[in-house]
Amino acid sequence: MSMLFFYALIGVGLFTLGLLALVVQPHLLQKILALNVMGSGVFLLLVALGGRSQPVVDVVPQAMVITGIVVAVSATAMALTLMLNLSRSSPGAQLPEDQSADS
Amino acid sequence: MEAVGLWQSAFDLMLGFSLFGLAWRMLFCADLFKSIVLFITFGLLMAIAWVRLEAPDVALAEATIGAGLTGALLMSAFAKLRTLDNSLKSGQPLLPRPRLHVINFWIALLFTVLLTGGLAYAVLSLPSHSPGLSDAVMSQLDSSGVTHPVTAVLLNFRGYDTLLEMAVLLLSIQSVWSMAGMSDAGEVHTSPVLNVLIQLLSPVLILVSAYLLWVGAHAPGGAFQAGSILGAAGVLLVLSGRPLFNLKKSWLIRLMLVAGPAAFIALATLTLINEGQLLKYPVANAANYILLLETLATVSIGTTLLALFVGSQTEAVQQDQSHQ
Amino acid sequence: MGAQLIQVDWAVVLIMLPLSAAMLGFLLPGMARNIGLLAALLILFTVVGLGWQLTQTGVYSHVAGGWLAPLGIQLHADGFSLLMLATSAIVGVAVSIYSTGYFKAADDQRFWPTWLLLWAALNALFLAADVFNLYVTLELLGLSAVTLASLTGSKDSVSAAMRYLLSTLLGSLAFLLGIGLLYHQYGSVDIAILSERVNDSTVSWAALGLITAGLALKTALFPFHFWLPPAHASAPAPVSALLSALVVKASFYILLRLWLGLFDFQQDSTVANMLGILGATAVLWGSIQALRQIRLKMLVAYSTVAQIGYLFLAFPLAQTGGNRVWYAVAYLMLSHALAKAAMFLVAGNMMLFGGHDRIVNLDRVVQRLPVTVAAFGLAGVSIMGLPPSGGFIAKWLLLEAALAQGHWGIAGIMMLGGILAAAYVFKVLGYAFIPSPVPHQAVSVPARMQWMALLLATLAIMAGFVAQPLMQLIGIGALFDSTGSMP
Amino acid sequence: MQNLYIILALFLLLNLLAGMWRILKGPAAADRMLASQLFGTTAVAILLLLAQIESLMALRDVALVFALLAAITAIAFVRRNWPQEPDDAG
Amino acid sequence: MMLADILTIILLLGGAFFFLAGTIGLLRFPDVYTRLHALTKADNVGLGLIVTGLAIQAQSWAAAGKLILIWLLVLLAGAGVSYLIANGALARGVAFWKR
Repeated sequence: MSMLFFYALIGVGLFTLGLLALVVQPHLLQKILALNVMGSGVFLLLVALGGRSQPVVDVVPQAMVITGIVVAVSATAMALTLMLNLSRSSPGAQLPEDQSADS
Repeated sequence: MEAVGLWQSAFDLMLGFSLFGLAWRMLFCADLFKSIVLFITFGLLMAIAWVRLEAPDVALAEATIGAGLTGALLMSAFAKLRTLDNSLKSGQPLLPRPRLHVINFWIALLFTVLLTGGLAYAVLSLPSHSPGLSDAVMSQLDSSGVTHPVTAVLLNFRGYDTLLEMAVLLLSIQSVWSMAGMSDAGEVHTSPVLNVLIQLLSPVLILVSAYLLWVGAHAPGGAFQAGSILGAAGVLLVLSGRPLFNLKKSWLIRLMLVAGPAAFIALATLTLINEGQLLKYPVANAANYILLLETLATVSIGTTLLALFVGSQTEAVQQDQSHQ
Repeated sequence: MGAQLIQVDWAVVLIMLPLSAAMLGFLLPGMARNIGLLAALLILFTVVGLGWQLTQTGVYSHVAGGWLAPLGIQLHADGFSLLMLATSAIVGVAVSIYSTGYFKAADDQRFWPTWLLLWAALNALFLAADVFNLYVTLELLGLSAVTLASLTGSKDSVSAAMRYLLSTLLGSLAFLLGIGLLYHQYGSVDIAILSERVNDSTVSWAALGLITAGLALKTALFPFHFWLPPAHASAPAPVSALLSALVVKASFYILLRLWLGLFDFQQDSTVANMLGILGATAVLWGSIQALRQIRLKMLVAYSTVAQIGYLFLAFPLAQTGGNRVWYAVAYLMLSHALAKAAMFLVAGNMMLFGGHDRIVNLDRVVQRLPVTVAAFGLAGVSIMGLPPSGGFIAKWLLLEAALAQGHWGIAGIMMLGGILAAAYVFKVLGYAFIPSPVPHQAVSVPARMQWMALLLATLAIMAGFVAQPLMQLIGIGALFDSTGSMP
Repeated sequence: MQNLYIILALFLLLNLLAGMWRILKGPAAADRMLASQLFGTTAVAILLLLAQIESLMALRDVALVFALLAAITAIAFVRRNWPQEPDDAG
Repeated sequence: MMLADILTIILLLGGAFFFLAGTIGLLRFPDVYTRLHALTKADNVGLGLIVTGLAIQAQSWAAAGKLILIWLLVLLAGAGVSYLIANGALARGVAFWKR
């Protein structure tokens, strides 16, 4: 079932794409989205490769991913809270090192 | 049957590339609002992907949390951000471009491409067939107390992970409250149509939550999905402008937040004393224990997600700390 | 009685106790402080119990849920776990007592439940024998650490916490991807099972890279240290002490355990050497930056970057140096934790006393806070690696290995790092004696805050006197002996 | 029949992707929300078709959840983003 | 092929057609209000036809009932949200399209 590997590769792609965005995008909301995309990539890889055990799919990675999704939403809520706190004190919702002088 | 396989492959290819393309457009566009809408769409497609990967439990979790609640969280946070940041008020905010030097950008890109290649190579080197733990799960399923394998893993085989996970949820609300202060989400004006909508939706949401909780023992569903639906019901009520409850004062809310983790710890202690191992259920009682844990976990997860939604929106308290 | 006590699952209690206390503190915010203090003392007591159990019966393991690996999750306690649990307990109790003087009562409900959850995460992490379980504890640890780092709510601390959060989440995701690959190749997440199965394969190498990178980011190894100084410096002092002493060590602990258990398939020393080079750079860069800092807390934070570098110097040495090097590393983790916690507590005292922590304006603080300055001096001795401190023992063992193997570069770096450490410690001590034109606010510092700093610093020195029995304790389970020495 | 289901699912997916143009293009925020609303419905239809293909009725629960939660982000958008505009007193 | 199957095929194809129409409306119509109009009507009818088509194939009345319930929920949410979006757009002064 080569489609499983295709999904796993898409997972890898999402992970690295998210990593790139996390590094280069200045706005914190974009960084938070990037981390969520990276997480989805890892989850996709985990679950897709669990499908290699035919006829019964391996559910252990699925359970892990459900755990991971809950952790991700908790972390996202925390990150958004921090972001809003930060943008109250300095406009732009960016980390100091990403703040450009010209804008 | 051959043709079906072919069309399914076409569907999978289309879906996979769309996911990647969506992520790309979401992460590299200059309009935050567009990014958020794309993120919600991304969640929809992820849920369809989980279905294709025979992971309906994950699809349920993604549909409620990934696409639903995270979307609402992002949407609300963006709204708040706009009130704080004048540059975003003008409808079409133009974000600053990446400030990286062009050369640095290309280095980052090159690194990303190399990393992608390396990881892809590693993934493709995996054996095309691997049993994983499916045999172990299936052979012990009978003594787990439930017939749905995902629930068996989450609540029994790897119940200790779930215990710690409940601690993560408790931490998240403790964290949001300590960072942002607590407040009550009370919006004054309501809209009649919205009210009708919510009056009709909320009972269905609560029913579906209960249904998913119950069905989790033998079919996709369970505490996380049921809890997040419950949380979504609460979020809808808050959004409709109902003064739902006084989060700061209510002891009851704290109790609901703690109920899930407390049940896990109480049961872990009980089983440690009685059975000698934490969260080792006697086979005869396993089903009841799991149902108890799931019910309380559902309450806690729902309350936590709602409180996270409300809490992350509120003003930070830094100095005032007015305590009674 | 003794026979009964030996059966008690002390290790499990170590996880359940702080978790229960955190929930109680969350439910009853008004009593959070008392609940927390009680829990801290009980944890210390429980660690003693576990230590006694380990000396009597050897390695302890627990089958959570009654399901054996690979289906279930195992807990595992050996000498190395015990060392880290004990370090956390000692630092934790001292910081807990210190924090009663530092935080206003109003902050209690923000500090205590989070700190108890962090403590639970640390204990669970040191006892985990399952890589996915490690992932969950890492997330619990990272998120609670970020929450604590943001407690002051100042602009600096919020942006530092944000950077910290992004870094720690990135590290966790890399770790998770790594263990995901391992699971799909080898069909288990149990460390013991994996260590039997992992061999030299593409997937192993990818996992090695992802896990090492993720954990190095969380441990703040140069050049991934960027998040650490602002986060540790802008957090409240007791929190800084916890972060520097314990939290960064936790991810290093995982790295070391997986390195010895899983990643011993790699016979050539490229990765080890690379980690060594990064460690060496961290020693130099961290020390020089520490020397250049204006604020005391930034200086102490950069000193952490440098001291973490020493931990990584061990990787190339261990390739041929065998187990002594890992004992040295374990010892360094202990003595650095004690000394660095003491230093941050000192910085907190000085900030409370003077209203600032600018080094040049310390203004004869020695006359007003003699105990605090003494604590800084003693902690400094251990950080510099002078005898008879615990830091000396650890660094001497490392240096010995470096010299014996002809790693002149590493030996030179270690010496240079020691000299730089002496320079920044004496810089602070010097200004503590010199009058400054800027007067202090001169707020009185509660005695317990001063004595807790001194207690930790003294323990860091004392660690130098009990090397032999301590090494024996660390050796329970022979983690380092069995795998560390490759000819 | 199986062929028809999967082809229709694929067709709906393509539909959804075509609709993406509206999200990218806008111009107003309302347009984007609108498109996202359509995607929710489309996803429900796709899920129902997939449920039929795999004879896995649990997938209908996923569709049910989608149907329930399709509204939540849109409501969050309307309630949180618009009322706070200064020009929106009425 | 049975009569039920033929009916299903017709209904499903009809549903797909309405989805297509909805998408074309979304893409081609000139302003928010017209797009709303095209989209909600079309996709609700589209889903309705698909649901009916699948309900014919359902094994039990309960399964068919669940399908209908899903459709009703989507109708409800769609109607409510469309109203909210249109109302919001009006209040915010999103311009009408004039020929």
